[in-house]
Amino acid sequence: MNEATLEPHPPSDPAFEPALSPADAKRVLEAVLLSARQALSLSDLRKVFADRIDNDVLRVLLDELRAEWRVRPLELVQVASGWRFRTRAEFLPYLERLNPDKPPRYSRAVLETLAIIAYRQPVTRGDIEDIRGVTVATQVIRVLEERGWVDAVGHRDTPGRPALLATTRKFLDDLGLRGLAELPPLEQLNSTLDLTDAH
Amino acid sequence: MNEATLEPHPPSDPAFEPALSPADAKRVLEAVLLSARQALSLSDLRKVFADRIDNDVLRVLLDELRAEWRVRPLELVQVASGWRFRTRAEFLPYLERLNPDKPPRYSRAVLETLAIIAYRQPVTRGDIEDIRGVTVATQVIRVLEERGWVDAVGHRDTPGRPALLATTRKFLDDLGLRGLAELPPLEQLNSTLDLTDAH
Amino acid sequence: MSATPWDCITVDVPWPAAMSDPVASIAPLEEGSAETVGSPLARIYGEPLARLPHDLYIPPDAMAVMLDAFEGPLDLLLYLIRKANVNVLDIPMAPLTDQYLVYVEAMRARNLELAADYLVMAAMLIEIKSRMLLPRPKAVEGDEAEDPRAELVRRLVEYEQMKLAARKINALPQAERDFDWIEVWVEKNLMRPQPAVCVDDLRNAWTAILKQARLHTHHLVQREELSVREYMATILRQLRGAGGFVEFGELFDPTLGVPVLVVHFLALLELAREQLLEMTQAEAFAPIYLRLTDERSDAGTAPAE
Repeated sequence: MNEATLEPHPPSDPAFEPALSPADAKRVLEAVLLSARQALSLSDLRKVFADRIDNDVLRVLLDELRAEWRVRPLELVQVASGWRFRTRAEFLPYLERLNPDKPPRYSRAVLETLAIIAYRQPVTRGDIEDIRGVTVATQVIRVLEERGWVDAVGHRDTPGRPALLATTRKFLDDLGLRGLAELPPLEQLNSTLDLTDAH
Repeated sequence: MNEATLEPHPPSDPAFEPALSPADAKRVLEAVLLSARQALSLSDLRKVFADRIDNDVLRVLLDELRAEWRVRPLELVQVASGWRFRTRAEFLPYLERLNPDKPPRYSRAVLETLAIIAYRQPVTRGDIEDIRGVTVATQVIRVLEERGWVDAVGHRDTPGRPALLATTRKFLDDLGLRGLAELPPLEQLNSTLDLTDAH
Repeated sequence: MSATPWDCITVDVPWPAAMSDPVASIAPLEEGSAETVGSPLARIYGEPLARLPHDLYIPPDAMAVMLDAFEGPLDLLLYLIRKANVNVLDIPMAPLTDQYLVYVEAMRARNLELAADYLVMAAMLIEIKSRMLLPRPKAVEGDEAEDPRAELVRRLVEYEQMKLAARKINALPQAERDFDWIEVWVEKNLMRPQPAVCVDDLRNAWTAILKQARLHTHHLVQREELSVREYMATILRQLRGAGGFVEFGELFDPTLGVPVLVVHFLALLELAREQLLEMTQAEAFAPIYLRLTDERSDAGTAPAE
């Protein structure tokens, strides 16, 4: 009868009796990861299985899934907010034919500002200007904010209460990083200066 | 070599020397269809291959791809505007656990409007407003129309020629009614109210 | 100005890929003259400065590009230092300052808007240069007197570090630029539950309306024979389906029984009263035709009274 379609899913979802086989669970995982709108954390994934599958099993399944896709055109990657499928780089030229819009390329001003925020966060605009030695155009910061890579996490308690900027999780995700610790290491220039100071 | 002029990419693009094998072309097709945000027509797909693959070959590849995915959690479907991957319906309940919409409810305005249309049809928006004593937002009626429960069955021949709204067959079906006569009788409601009045 | 403690420390930061060297493409000057000849502009203290203006010649058209190419005074200084292949930690202040000033002068000569940042840096360089000519103040408590260049060096090193970091970040695979996230189509109406409505909801809504209506007595809700209303809608649908014009008899289905026929007829009368349809009959006993009053494609017929 059609009342069934009106109802949101009943608590006794038939999909869960009996428990899923590992193979079925992997297919569910694949479907969910392919169609999710953002990366999914282990806790998201547990929710998918109504907490009937624990993190260890999930990790095994994710590894298997990643291996299965190794020879296929997508790759399953782990980023800051979790797991997500993405296209492999070698297919990009084809994708670009469909979408001739050039993806965003950032100016040096934007990239240097981003680097300073990423490595020195949280920083104020004044801090950025000190390091770069030039005024930072509002537009530069706005570009990063609009991309969702940078946002204000507070205000420094100095006159003017300038906003403290930090990178977001989306920044990490979009760069395929699991955390700030995975940023490329800085050239170790400072230590030599420290040595100098020690003299 | 005139292909060069056709290609947005330099002829040295490694992806194009040598020409793609059918297997590689299928992988490209898969990548493009999986990452596309909308359905892709054959002409879109030809563009992906810089028109080096014709529609007949594309159709064969698409059929093969569809067959390959038959046992997997997505399905390759052909819709009006072209081809696209879609998550199979049986996986949707799992996806929904990720963002469990709380059981949605219609606002009082929607329910009262529906009740008025059901009991007093055909009615104009003006009639509904007279009965409810407030203006009825267009959105309220649109919600009911989009649900397929209400539609316009004519226009009243008064200035503005307002649409006359009535409930549909689907409304009856969805509420498990065989006819409007199965709605709770008004007389009973009125008399209950009259009794209340008497107090 | 002999050996400072800094002499024992070298920092060798390779100039990253020439591709993004801001001036490489527009300033071939050093390549042809100073560098390839093997006499970097400011290699050693006291290197004659006479050649600098010549080496620093910048094609006029390139000047505007130059300004854009540098990200500021620190960037320009780093460029000059790297070009001259000197140790950042042992900057020869005099030639560097002179060279920097030549650039800034050249910019000004072109009447380009000269950012204040460049002038501030010029003042700082001149100040450092002059302090280095003066005898160092005695060190306190055995500490080494601070090199006047220390702050400048610190800033140059930090800026260069960030500049290199920016390139590395830019080299990372980037969403949308180097790959796309996968977000396969989900047929939403298969998934999104619609609000459930039951008959009781309608009853409650109606009760609420009635209660409300009692507060506005002029909006008295009359009792209505429900089935008449239902048939009114049905008839309108039928008429619309038939193109807005139908013969009277066609609307009636005798198999439904007398009560239905009566209600049907009442609905027709009600529709006519509400001027939703008009009935016409050419003469007595001729067929009666019903038409929707809003189907006015064939204008000219007066609405029935």
